[in-house]
Amino acid sequence: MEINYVIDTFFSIFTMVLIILMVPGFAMLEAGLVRTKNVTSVLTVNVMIYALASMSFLLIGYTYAFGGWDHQDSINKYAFFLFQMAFVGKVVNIMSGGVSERSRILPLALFTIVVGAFLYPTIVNITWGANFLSGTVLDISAMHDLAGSTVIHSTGGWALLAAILIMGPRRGRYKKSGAIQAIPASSIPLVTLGAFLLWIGWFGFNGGSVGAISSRENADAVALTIMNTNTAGLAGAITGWLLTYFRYKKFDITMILNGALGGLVAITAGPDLYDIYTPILIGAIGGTLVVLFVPLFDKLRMDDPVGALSVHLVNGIWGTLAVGIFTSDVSLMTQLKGVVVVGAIVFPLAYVIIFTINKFFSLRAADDEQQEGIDYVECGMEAYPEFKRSI
Amino acid sequence: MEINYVIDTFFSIFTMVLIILMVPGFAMLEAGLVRTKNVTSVLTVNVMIYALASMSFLLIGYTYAFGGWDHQDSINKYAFFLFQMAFVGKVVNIMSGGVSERSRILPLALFTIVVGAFLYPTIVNITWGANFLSGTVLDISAMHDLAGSTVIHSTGGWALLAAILIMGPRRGRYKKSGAIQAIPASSIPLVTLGAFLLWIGWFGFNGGSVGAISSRENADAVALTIMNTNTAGLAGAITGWLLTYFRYKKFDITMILNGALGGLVAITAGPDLYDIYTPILIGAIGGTLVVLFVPLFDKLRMDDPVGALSVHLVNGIWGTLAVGIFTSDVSLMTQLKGVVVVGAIVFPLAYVIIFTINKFFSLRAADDEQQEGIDYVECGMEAYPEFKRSI
Amino acid sequence: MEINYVIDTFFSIFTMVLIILMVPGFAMLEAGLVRTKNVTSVLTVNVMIYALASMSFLLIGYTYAFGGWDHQDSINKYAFFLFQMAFVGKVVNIMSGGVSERSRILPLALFTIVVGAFLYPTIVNITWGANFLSGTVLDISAMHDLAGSTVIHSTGGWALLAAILIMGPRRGRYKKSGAIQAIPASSIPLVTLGAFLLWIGWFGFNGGSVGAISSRENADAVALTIMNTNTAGLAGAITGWLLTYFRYKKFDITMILNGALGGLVAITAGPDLYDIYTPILIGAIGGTLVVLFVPLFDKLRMDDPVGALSVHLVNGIWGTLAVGIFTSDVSLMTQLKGVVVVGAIVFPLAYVIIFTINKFFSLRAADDEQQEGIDYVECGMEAYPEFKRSI
Amino acid sequence: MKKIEAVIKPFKLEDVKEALVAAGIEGMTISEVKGYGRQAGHSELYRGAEYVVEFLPKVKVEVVVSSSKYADIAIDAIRKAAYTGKIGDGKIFVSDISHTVRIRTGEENEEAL
Amino acid sequence: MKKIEAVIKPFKLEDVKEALVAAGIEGMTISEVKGYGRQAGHSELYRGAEYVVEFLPKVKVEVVVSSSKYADIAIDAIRKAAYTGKIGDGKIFVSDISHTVRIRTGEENEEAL
Amino acid sequence: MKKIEAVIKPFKLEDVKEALVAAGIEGMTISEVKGYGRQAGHSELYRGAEYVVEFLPKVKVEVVVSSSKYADIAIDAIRKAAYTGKIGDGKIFVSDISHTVRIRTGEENEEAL
Ligand SMILES: Nc1ncnc2c1ncn2[C@@H]1O[C@H](COP(=O)(O)OP(=O)(O)O)[C@@H](O)[C@H]1O
Ligand SMILES: Nc1ncnc2c1ncn2[C@@H]1O[C@H](COP(=O)(O)OP(=O)(O)O)[C@@H](O)[C@H]1O
Ligand SMILES: Nc1ncnc2c1ncn2[C@@H]1O[C@H](COP(=O)(O)OP(=O)(O)O)[C@@H](O)[C@H]1O
Repeated sequence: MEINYVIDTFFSIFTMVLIILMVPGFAMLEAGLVRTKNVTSVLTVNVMIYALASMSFLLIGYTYAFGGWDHQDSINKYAFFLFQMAFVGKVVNIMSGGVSERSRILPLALFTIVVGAFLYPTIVNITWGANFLSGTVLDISAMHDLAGSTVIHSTGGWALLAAILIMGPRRGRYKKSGAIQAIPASSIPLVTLGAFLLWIGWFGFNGGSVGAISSRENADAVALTIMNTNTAGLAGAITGWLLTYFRYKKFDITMILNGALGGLVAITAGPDLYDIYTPILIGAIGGTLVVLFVPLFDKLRMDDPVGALSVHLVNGIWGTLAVGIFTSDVSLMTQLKGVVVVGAIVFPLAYVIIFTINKFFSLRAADDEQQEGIDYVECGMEAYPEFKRSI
Repeated sequence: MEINYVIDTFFSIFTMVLIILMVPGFAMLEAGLVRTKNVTSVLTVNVMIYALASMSFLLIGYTYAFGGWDHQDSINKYAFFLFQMAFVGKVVNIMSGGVSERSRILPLALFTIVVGAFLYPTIVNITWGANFLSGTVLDISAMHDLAGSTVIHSTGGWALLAAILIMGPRRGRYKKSGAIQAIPASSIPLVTLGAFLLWIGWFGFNGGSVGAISSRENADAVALTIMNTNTAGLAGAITGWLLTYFRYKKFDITMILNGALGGLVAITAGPDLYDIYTPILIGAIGGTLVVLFVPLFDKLRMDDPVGALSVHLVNGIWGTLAVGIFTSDVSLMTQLKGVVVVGAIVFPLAYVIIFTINKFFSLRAADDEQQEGIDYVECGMEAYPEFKRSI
Repeated sequence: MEINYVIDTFFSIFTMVLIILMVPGFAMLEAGLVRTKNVTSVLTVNVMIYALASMSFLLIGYTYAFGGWDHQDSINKYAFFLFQMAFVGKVVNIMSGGVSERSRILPLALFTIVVGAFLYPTIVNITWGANFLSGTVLDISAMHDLAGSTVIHSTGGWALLAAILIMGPRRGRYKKSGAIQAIPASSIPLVTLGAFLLWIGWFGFNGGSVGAISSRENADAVALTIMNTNTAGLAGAITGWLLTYFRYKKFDITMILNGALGGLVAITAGPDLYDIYTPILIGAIGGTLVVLFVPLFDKLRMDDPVGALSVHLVNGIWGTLAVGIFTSDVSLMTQLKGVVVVGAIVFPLAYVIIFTINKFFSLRAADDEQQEGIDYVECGMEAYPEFKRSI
Repeated sequence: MKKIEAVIKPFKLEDVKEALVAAGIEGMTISEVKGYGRQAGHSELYRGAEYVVEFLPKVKVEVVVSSSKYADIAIDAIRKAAYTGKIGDGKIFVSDISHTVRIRTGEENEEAL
Repeated sequence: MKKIEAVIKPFKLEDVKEALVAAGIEGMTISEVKGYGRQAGHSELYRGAEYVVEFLPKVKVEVVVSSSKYADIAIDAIRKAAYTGKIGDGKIFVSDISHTVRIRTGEENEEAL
Repeated sequence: MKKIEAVIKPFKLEDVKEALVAAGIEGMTISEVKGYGRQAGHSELYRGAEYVVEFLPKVKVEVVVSSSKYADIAIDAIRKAAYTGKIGDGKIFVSDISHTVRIRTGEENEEAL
């Protein structure tokens, strides 16, 4: 009916706008987490990702993923596109955030184009889209992944894993003595602002992924989805807080916020399927995983300034499996298969792409460039050139 | 009808999202208003409040306030919950903001849980909810308080009043000589950003409190409500500006923004009832009250770093009474009774709770801890650890 | 039908809220672009503009522009007002941003009132409103300007041009030697945050200007409009990036963001009329114009700290003409006539008004006041009074 | 003339300033510095791990006075005002100034102070 | 060798630098400081109340020169460039440097400047 | 007693601190400064135009030691640790300190260090 078309198109636009709030969200989060000397370049990368990933998806990736522009007619096709487009940059954001402070911008731009035109659309194709694997043994379209615990978060996470393995840690992060050099965030207010913008964007991310709101069932599914999304974030924050607090008797806001984000990633696969209490457990485990994996990756000398591996890869996997564990309709094996197939496609592809880019365009900034700061070397612009009122 | 259910559920989600923007709003406002050495702890408190207050409300407070999950069926029950949940943290935010720079985090967390599970739900119960006072002489359900001038703002304000009386001022704020030490805001951009996020959130706060938009009358009520909400904010800002300007021949943005917030609180009880010009008067008086009460509380040695008493308590009362003054359907006595009953319940309860918490967990940070800064003592994390590009 | 009234009112409120996000958007963008010593005053001006422009429009300008409150009945009249009101401050923002760091606040406040009550309503009157020129040779109501490339952006731009001619450059910007002194932005994170808030606000700006969403055609028009708006922004950002990069081999985020804003202004006249690829061209030209005109205005010694002339005036004109060039239904002459008539009205009027204000209230801050910083002189308040944790 | 440089705990600045003014010192220049010394750096927390910050925030107060007598007065005032008794209270260093000029008037040496 | 420390008004930094360069001084080090002196602190506004900021922003310029002759030249250049005639223009302090090293080359004393 | 002031490249701070500690120096005070010298300022980009930043970020390390012997040790440690061989490595300036006080204990001179 026309009215459903209208309301669902409106709803799609509304949720798209919320997701776009994640663009400044990621930008502020990452700008806050890096050192002052890398803030401008991190912001530049974030702007560039939005521009290039979206444009590549518009020109190439979208039709590849969905097989054309006219594959549905319940809402306006451009509203549908916009909602899908809002996701694509996130995949690159996850990867770029985790290699902050040591990556050069142009090679990142090349990678962004490849992800927007090809890598991410491939995964969308076989999960939510046209599905060229349909009928083959690799068909994973039965996996329940409402808003992308696997399709988006693990995909970004696998790409990041490949990038970290190729690029190595930031200069000076792991000392010869074996000691780990803490590199504290330059601005906690920006980190907090960014995390909340992401949290709010998540309401659109997951709520909009229900796809429609114009029937009573849809409206119920949307409300339940947003409810559960929020609850998992709350639980992740509380777990991140308690675990750090009991260990150090101090409050570590970076772990509280990362715990919340971990919970949000974990719920993303199936917020529409749980009752309202299960997300507390899923989010709490999500927060716990973040607290455990952040130091673990450090022990493995895998340097991830923003904790993206723990938040997105680990919890993307956990969240997808959780659907198999906590719901009766979806089997754990189906979910596991989805996780594995996506990983088996993304990780090697990303590895080859990043390796090649790094070879020819040197993604990793040299040690002395890192020492000077990427801002100076790549942007010639300081984030805060003056500080007292008067010079 | 199904379509009304759908539209009203959608509308409720939309307004809920706007209110959640107030979470970063309060966080940025308060982080900007305190000194650099307390910024991380203020942000941590804001994150913690959202997590704990919401979780307590979900697990305990909500059913206590409304008598169960199924007390209405015009919109989805989780959408209804989410909208209500979005309010609860605000009550604690009002209190925590006013005792910034001298409070320890764990005791604040305990207080947050009590407010989310018990104190705020009690007030909601007797006003918008199940109403256990129904039929008694204390029944105040006739009070018109659309979006919580009393239920939220005064409630938070009374709790703050109790906290300030118990905790005393920040170290060094009132000198033995009688002089008052100004303690300027560390970041005016964050203050401004926070205030505007609050302002925008208010559209959802008040607009959503109409409860429905799916009929012509509802749509009209929502539009009028948002119109009047905005107008009162404008008038409060202008009054805050003019009054400070005429006195000092300078522009004091902190008073302009506090004036706007005062106007917004003042309109919150009855934006749906006024014509479009009355809010100018109500907001202007709201702004004036802020300009008068901020120094007055200082004279009384009641130290309130963010002006929350003037903005929320004084204007919460004023706004509630204004409905009785400016509308013919609602009597001033009914409104006054509501104000008094809520105050008579919240203030003593909050006093006892905070007193007990302070006794056993020492809510007030010791003088030397305040000197070091709460960030160092409680979080071990500086908000801006470096400042020039290079160290 | 009632349901259309409801949905369109809801939609209008939704888009209005997005536009209000541009208030903190402009505030953060401009606060980030000026030097630390002028940040507080720039923020004060932004708050004041929202308050005064909106209030003037409410009390005087709106009825002048539209001939009364009851000129339409497809949506609630206050929702209609709010959407229109959300625009008015933007016109002044454009002008005030371009004269930052050298203007005094009170004269700006006077100008704001004149714009909100009279200047902007005049332009709305003859384009979207009551049209007192109807039937005369100057009638430009045939111009297609969906969301204000001319009505808002050029109008603000013409006013800025007048202001810059009258006030001259910032002290020390153009040296006697002929050299141009770069005056770098004080905070790149604020610039980025502000630009993204503007971008997101633009979805409401343009999408809401379609005026309705409740029929299939309207929903399609809205989705296409937002799609094209975003695409032009993407293209502008990419062009801004490439052109600067090829010249300097560095990434200049200020030009990337200004390019995006240029693209967004350029698309604003006709996003509902193009196919989905034309906006790439329009936005790319928009970004190019920004890259060309920013240094050009500097050569002409027209000092514009935020690049508003290039973004708003040049691209406002370009965008309006583009509708004539790229669509067959709208003639280039009609568009050109619109551009010329609006310029011919706004520029002289603004010139006279600003000249008079400058004469009697001295809009331009004296050189030594600029040296001290407007914050100290006008606000007596530093934006960041302390910087390290401890003083 | 003598220059007294005192590195003190930041929150003692106000007290030190008042003590100097009470002792008749009419001018001083301060700057924010970081100090390394016996006062062990404190441990901070970041992303679930502790680390030690070795350079602690301090304030340096510089006062130029006309004579050894005034130097002793200033040293005494600073010592009393900056004292907490805990490690890290800071140090006072004294050196010679051979020449002083007040920019505004061109006055030199004692008269410039 | 002589060290000249000048505490000046921040917005005079550019002029002072140019004057020093014009006088043949090839290097200097600057820092942001706050000053207390006869120039009364200015009153600021915060939340509807005025208060006095006693420490005013200043810039300290440090120049090491090889001889008294150069010191006089530098003092003269700074004095002229930093002068506005209003209270708070600042002070110049001169002291002795016994030894100088250029880290890059190991050159010492006069040659290191 | 001797005061050693070294203006170094900021990213060399960690190395210099470790070298000083290894040489037995137990205390130091650092501050953020900007330097002007032979190292040409670098060109930055802003709104589509290049410009030159003349003052480059540096760190000043101040160490007071009890004797010339220790001064030589400190100078040597700093020189080695701060050396990159590129222009702008910085300078070391040495001057005399006539008197030192530890605020906490009142100890003076050598004992205060
Ligand atoms: N040899 C030194 N040279 C320069 N500054 C020093 C020296 N020793 C200590 N300081 C400064 O004095 C501060 C306090 O010294 P510290 O050894 O921590 O404690 P105490 O003052 O109690 O002896 C240090 O943080 C540092 O700034
Ligand atoms: N005795 C002093 N020791 C160190 N610095 C001083 C002293 N007196 C003044 N200053 C510095 O010089 C600045 C200017 O001094 P002030 O007395 O205000 O004005 P004037 O330079 O016109 O005499 C002060 O802000 C302070 O930084
Ligand atoms: N005459 C001087 N007085 C004070 N500081 C100086 C002087 N000359 C140089 N400096 C400081 O030393 C730094 C390095 O000097 P520079 O001439 O650039 O290179 P180099 O150390 O290789 O000679 C400068 O940035 C400045 O901070």
